[in-house]
Amino acid sequence: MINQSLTYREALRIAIEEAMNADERVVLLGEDVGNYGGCYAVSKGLSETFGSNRIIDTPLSESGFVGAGIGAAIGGMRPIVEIMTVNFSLLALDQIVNNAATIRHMSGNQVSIPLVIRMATGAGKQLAAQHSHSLENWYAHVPGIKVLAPATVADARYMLGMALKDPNPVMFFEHVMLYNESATTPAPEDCPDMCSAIVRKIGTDISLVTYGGSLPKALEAARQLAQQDVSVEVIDLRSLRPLDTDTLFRSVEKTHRLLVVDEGWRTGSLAGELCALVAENCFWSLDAPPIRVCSEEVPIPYPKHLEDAVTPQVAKIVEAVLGLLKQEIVS
Amino acid sequence: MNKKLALQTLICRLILDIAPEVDIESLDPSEDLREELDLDSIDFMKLLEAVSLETSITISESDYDKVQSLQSMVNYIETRT
Amino acid sequence: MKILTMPSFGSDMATGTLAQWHVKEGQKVSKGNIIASIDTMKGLIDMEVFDNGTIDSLLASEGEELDIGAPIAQLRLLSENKASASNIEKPIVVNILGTDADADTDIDAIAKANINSTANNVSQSKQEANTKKEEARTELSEQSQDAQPNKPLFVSPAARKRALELGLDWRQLEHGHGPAGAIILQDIEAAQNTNVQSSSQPENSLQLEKSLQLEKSLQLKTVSQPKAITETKPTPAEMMRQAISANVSRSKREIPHYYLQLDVVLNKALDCLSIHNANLPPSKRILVNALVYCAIARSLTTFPAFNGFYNDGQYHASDEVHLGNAISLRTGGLIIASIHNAHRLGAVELMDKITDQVTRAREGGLTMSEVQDATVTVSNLGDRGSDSIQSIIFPPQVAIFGIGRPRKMPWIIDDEIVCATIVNISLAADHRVSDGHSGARLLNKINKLLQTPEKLI
Amino acid sequence: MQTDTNKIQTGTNKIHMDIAHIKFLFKQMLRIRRFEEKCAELYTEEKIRGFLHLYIGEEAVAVGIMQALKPEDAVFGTYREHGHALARGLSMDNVMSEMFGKVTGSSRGRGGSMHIFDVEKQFYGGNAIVAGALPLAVGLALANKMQNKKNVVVCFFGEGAVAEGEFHESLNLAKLWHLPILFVCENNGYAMGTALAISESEQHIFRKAQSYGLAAHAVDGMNVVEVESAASQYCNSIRNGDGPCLLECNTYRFRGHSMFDTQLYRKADEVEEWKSKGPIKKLKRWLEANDKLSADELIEIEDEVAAEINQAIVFAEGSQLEEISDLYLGVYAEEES
Repeated sequence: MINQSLTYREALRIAIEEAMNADERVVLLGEDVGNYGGCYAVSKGLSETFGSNRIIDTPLSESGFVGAGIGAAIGGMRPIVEIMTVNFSLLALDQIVNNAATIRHMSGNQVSIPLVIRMATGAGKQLAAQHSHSLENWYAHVPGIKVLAPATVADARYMLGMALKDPNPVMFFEHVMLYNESATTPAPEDCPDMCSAIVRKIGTDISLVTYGGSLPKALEAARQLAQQDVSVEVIDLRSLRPLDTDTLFRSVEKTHRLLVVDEGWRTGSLAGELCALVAENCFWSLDAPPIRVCSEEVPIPYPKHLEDAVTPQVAKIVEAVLGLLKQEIVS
Repeated sequence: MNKKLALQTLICRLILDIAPEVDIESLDPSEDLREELDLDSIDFMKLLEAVSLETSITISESDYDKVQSLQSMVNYIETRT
Repeated sequence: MKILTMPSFGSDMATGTLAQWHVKEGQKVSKGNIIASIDTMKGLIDMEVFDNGTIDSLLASEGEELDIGAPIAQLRLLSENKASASNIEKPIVVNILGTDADADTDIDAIAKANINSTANNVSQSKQEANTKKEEARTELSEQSQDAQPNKPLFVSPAARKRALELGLDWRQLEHGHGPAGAIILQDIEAAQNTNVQSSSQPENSLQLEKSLQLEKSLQLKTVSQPKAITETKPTPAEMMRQAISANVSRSKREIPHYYLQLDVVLNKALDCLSIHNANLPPSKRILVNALVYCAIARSLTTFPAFNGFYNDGQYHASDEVHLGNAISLRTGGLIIASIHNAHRLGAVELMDKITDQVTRAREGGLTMSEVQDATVTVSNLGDRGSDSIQSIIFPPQVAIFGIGRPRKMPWIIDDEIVCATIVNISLAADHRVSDGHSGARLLNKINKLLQTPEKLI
Repeated sequence: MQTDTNKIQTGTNKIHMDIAHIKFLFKQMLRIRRFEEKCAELYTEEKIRGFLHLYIGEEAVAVGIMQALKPEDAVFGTYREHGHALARGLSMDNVMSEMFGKVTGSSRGRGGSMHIFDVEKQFYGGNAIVAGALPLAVGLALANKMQNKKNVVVCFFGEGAVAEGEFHESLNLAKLWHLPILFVCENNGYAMGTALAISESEQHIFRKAQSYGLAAHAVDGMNVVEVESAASQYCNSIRNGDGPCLLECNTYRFRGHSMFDTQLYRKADEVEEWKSKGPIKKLKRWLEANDKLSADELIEIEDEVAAEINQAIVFAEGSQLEEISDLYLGVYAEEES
């Protein structure tokens, strides 16, 4: 079986297993990560391999066990803390922002906090408003932590290991719609590093920048647009903090147009930040206003037809691109 | 007689499809179509294509000079249907 | 003697009111005694004395509001001279900032000043600050190659739009008031007022040529979907006319044209076509021009001096031949649609491309890329044009072909007079880049290819 | 002449304590007291800015607890942390310089009064979020246990923190995972302006801890010797693996919550009553009653303390501010460890 395939979920599990075998300081804390095997089955089977001392089921105390993960990192461990979804991470926001992100700087660079906090994110499974948030931009706003959004099986497979080796606290977002994605077993070179963006499809007419769960939609939109002789360049950010602005600017200077696809709500979104960066740094190369496709500004509704209407879809992306290219001079 | 008229209106409609801005009413049926309406060879070719689709009469290259005016085109087609 | 001052109890407290004294002048006090009550927005707070001594004089009266730090009493310390723990006058302050002012209070003031004045330029994260610096440098260097600083390299969207409205060619301006001499709105408005005619023509980079061609495509758009045009604004057709006139007049001024022409016998070509077109529906039939385009494109691959761009005093030959097809619009005006890699296409594909482009050009559907990068242009007036046509080169290209009307003529072939269909092919070329001799050899190559038409299909 | 080794009545069990050690405790508490008094003065002169929460009245708790710790044990303080820092052995120069916001401060001047850090002394700072440090302390204890280290983690917090969810989550995790951690509740009766009686249904904090299965009891937070002996007892039990404990120290702060506090929430005579049984006054009275502290000795101690404080001020005043260009140092760790 030369190139059998691997799912995004399996890639994460192998990554955790590999890291735990390589370094006994690596442990996994989280709700139902042990006996239950992980609410998204990422850690299934790991507690049989490593035992309950290293695969630790925690009580429903997000602030408690995330804070404990941070404290353990201060104490020399390299913990992976799994928060079931970004929606529950709000209970641990104080520990993440006021402790994990702040203590190294506030202590005058004395205290080190090497840990990875993983969580699912995004909509698409009809879980309604409280289970469908996309709040990566909240964390990407905070200096002191790094924020990653692996969108491919290769990134899921290799980024986690790199995040664990990074001496800083790293937030790791796994979009719920990606867990079942599968691809041929990736090789290390498919994931060169953890912080640079990758041009997933070269193009000349417009730069389509996105991350995480929106990447498959962006690539499909680009494919459809190619049939209408519109050459789209698709950029996968991969890291939301730090942002690889070089790749972004180089692309926009080539295509003179930018469309950002971001499942967060438009106001205060990461997409807004990207448009601001491009307006500040590529103004003289712009031939059209930088635009965004984000979620409608409503709580994510339960019914499928509404959830699809709210979140970015391929058709919306195609329409936005064509609208921009055909746009006459704005008076 | 009305067959000729029907053919003429058909051809005029086809011309308007290709060149909407032309003034078809004031076209002198006996004058050279392409000269009067400023149709270049590509427009003319698309007109022949449209006519052959509508009337299933294919005008060969050699007969091009027999269909230079509206009237001659109408006659050419009428005699062949 | 120690001066007691109005105490601060918090950063948001600028003044305090001495509500009540708890001591009288001459009264002995010891460290920690409450000597007054200070009224603040939150209410009364006790003021303690931090040294043993006697109250020498009360300087503030009850009810008086004073700034923080204002003197309110004088305390004669218990042991004026013994440097006992309790009455340390003032810590020896190392004047670290070299200012003669009272160092310790000034440390805060200066520190505050430092932090505030530099606060805004470090407000972005380090990552953005760095990329912004690098970006400004690379963006300017990348796009301007060797351009002098004051050359108008960039045009703001607003300026570009206004220039178009005024039918003004912004490239006539020496420089703008934007960064690195970029042209911004005010420059256009100023140029309009002083009615700047063509001053000395600045050399322009490839970037500018592209944007000018883009200009034309934009006009095309306004042609097909005209917005509500107010009287003062020129009609789209007028705008296109102005843009074309700017372009051709610049070409005439700048480019030293030389002209050549050759009559080519098309008999073989037409015979070949009539066989090919025999049983094809009209739309699939190939016109003779397609064969001529094909011959031109293929010949150019071995004549680089006629296929490329002349910019900033330098010629860059193009490895591909993007054949610009000049399409005239019935409503007036001209659009150059480039057929990409024409040298690799056969006459059939060329015919499809030409038909498609002409149709879309007239419907306003040409995409940006098609309008931008022709490396050489062919103009032809079709079979009802004039016998021959000498064209004007479209900068930054360096050559343009003109195809006359195919016409039947008596012609000497093998010493006999025969009836031949002749087409005049003209070549206008830029003498800065090529000369007549190589131009003539190019036309002969085209003629030779047209004598073996079957190879071109 | 009483025997040197004097028996001190110390709550449940009597521990052996010699006079020199008691004098050391006295001086430690006096250092903190005089330091805090000077900070109040410097604050009114706008030399120390931001918030300032003084430890005056609670000195016995910090001094007592710290005696039970080894250098490699870890300490998590609160924003009322000057006493914790000085008792733990951080240099007064660095603590004072930190409050002047100077680069020689314990945290390069970046934290101020509420965020003093010194990793060499295993002092993991104050934390301005009430109960914010509890999960951190639990985590460090978890790490120690995983790495088979015999160190104890001590986590200070006020009775106000008990109302936060983190208190419940942390004590549960500590007992659930049998972690080597000593929780120290400085019960000074008021969470800023809110008396304990109007915020907690169960006002005996140690009983709450017992409900999670922790060994816990309360001590007189004004008696430094009693605090020390209780702390030693718990630290020893933690070191031989008996799991987490909680020590509730009943104490009182003689000053406001912070400098801008009109103290409308409590009566002046209540403050005076607690002052009469303050930790320093109590020990001083005992030492003098047993002829262990002469007037000259007291002056000598006062002078030593004053000299240390004055040197700290000179050090702080003479120190530089951090370069603005170093602003980004420590936002992220540079090297890949």
